[in-house]
Amino acid sequence: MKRVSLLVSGLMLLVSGPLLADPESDRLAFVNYFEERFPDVELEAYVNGVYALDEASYEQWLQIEEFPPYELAVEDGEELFNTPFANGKSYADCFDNGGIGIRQNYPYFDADRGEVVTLEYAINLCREANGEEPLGYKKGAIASISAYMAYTSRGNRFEMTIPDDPRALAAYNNGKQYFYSKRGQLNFSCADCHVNNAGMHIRADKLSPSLGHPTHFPVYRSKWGELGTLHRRFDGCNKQVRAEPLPAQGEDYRDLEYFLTYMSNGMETNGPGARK
Amino acid sequence: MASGIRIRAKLEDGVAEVKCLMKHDMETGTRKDAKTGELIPAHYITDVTCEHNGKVVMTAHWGPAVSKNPYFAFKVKDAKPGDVIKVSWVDNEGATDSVEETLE
Amino acid sequence: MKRYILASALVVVGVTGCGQREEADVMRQSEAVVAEAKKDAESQPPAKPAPAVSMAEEFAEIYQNAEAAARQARELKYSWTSTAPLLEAASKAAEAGDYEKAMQLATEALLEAETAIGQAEIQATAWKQAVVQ
Amino acid sequence: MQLQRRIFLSGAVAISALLAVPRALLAAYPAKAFEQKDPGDALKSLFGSAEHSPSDKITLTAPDIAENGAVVPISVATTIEGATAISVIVEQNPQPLVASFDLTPGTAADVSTRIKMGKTSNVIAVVQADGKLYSTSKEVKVTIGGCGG
Repeated sequence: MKRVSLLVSGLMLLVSGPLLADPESDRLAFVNYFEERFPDVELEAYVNGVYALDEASYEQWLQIEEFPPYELAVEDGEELFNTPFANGKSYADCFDNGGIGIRQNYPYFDADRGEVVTLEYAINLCREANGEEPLGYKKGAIASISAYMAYTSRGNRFEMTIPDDPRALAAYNNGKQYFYSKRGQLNFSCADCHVNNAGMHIRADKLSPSLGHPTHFPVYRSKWGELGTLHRRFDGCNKQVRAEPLPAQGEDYRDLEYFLTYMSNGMETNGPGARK
Repeated sequence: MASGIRIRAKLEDGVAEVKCLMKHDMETGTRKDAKTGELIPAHYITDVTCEHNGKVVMTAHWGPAVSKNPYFAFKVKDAKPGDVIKVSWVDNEGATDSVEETLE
Repeated sequence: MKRYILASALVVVGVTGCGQREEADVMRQSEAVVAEAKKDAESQPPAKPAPAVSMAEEFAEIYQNAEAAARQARELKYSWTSTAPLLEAASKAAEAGDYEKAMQLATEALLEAETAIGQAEIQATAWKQAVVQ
Repeated sequence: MQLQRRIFLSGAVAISALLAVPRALLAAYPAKAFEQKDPGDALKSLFGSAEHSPSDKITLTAPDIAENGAVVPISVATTIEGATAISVIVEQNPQPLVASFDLTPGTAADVSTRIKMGKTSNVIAVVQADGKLYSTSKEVKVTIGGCGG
């Protein structure tokens, strides 16, 4: 049985054509996969993560969203965002449109820096450019600031373009490779859980679909009892397959976010979100 | 200091539907600190008072099993635009917080 | 050589197990993999009865190899979270003079780290087959 | 209405409340009731009686399966005339009494909150009206494990 599967996947390899397809055909195939797999789920619903696939949880989630616990953090974030640095400048000076309504512009490939810049990364670049210490990347102030910036951007759509720059494509492919590579003692890739097994149970939990994953971060997880960033979640996912996580906002995780966000390109930003 | 209570009220047919979210850890006293391994002392809101134009219309008594950052929704009768709804809490350590909202 | 076989086994289980059943119990499948790896570790030749000094030396060698393999796995970004605790437990057991246990734990860590390295080598190309087409 | 129960529980507190500001009522936090390990004892401590009869005039809204036991959204509403209190009990919690709401004619008997549940349990909503207790209950399953919880 195992041999047959291997043989089949080998054959598929032969007929499936070029392996490093361009990002847009990757995205179309990705979206198509979920549309075929879950024909009853509207494409727009994927921004709600697992709640797109789980009606009973969706009902509870709506009740939580009635007055979501992240609202307190959004307020904190607004205050932090508007607090000037020691040099008198503020976050607003670092971002387009004063930082309001621009969440969907991240991540992007920065040609000058030669690397992917995510929103949280940009927040710390801003701090450092103004002589401030960088913030921790997984929770706390950076999550609150990111939540506030996302909150002001709700409903805006990701309109990512991957520039015609071999470095940008390399970053995209690095993220893609990370996404599809099995790792950890449990030998799972991101895709094993969130593509192949999306909507199925892992013990008591339903696995969320990868499509729409990056739209709603940062999230307030009831499990955390606080906000956390997308990279905090990467960290948790890696640990759950018993793989040692890589540094938050390190090159690999930023590239992963770049790939993931491209897969959800065209969808609405709706962060911050509430999750179990 | 800004209030740690967020409040929203919706007036419909003379009934105000009031929803609040209160910033509070609601520690049960049975949880251990992940780093030190020591028990985190119980710390939770015990009483929530809801006032309508200065008159107490509801008192809620809570134990530590109300969730962290508690959510509380209730309905006030005979309400009209301009009425003031006040929500305040006291916790087991004597700390308090309150917020007022004028109905529209 | 051994690590390739093990890692291939991991890959086969992983590929065939996914997405086939209505409610795949992914955890159970993976625990089978872990159990398999554990069983394999247990079947390693147990410490031979020998004087304590040579056992210490033998342990030191296994431990060094395990540590080196673990370092390599980490450099490849494929380190498992379960390996470092095994190494720690191994050196604790050795400190307490329980070399038999120490060697068993260090061997398990070595096996894990080598499997992780094999995983990295296989995934360097295998991931392409998993891409949604 | 508000004061009736107080007199029954503790006359002294109620009388002082009549004379002083309404906030004096806060002194009457039913600490003993919250400490009880048994649902019946908690009710007895709170209302003086643990006897409650099922009523279809109480609506308890709670999920069949809690997404996360730390945050279970619940609502209790009743159409029973003259309801003076609503209490929420989670049978299997170490301290079953979770919350109790004292109503007045100025409020509708309709409250919502989010509660912690240690494990699968019956949730009981108890309504006090005219000195009697009425109830309805619902089982809420709490599952643990996986990647989300």
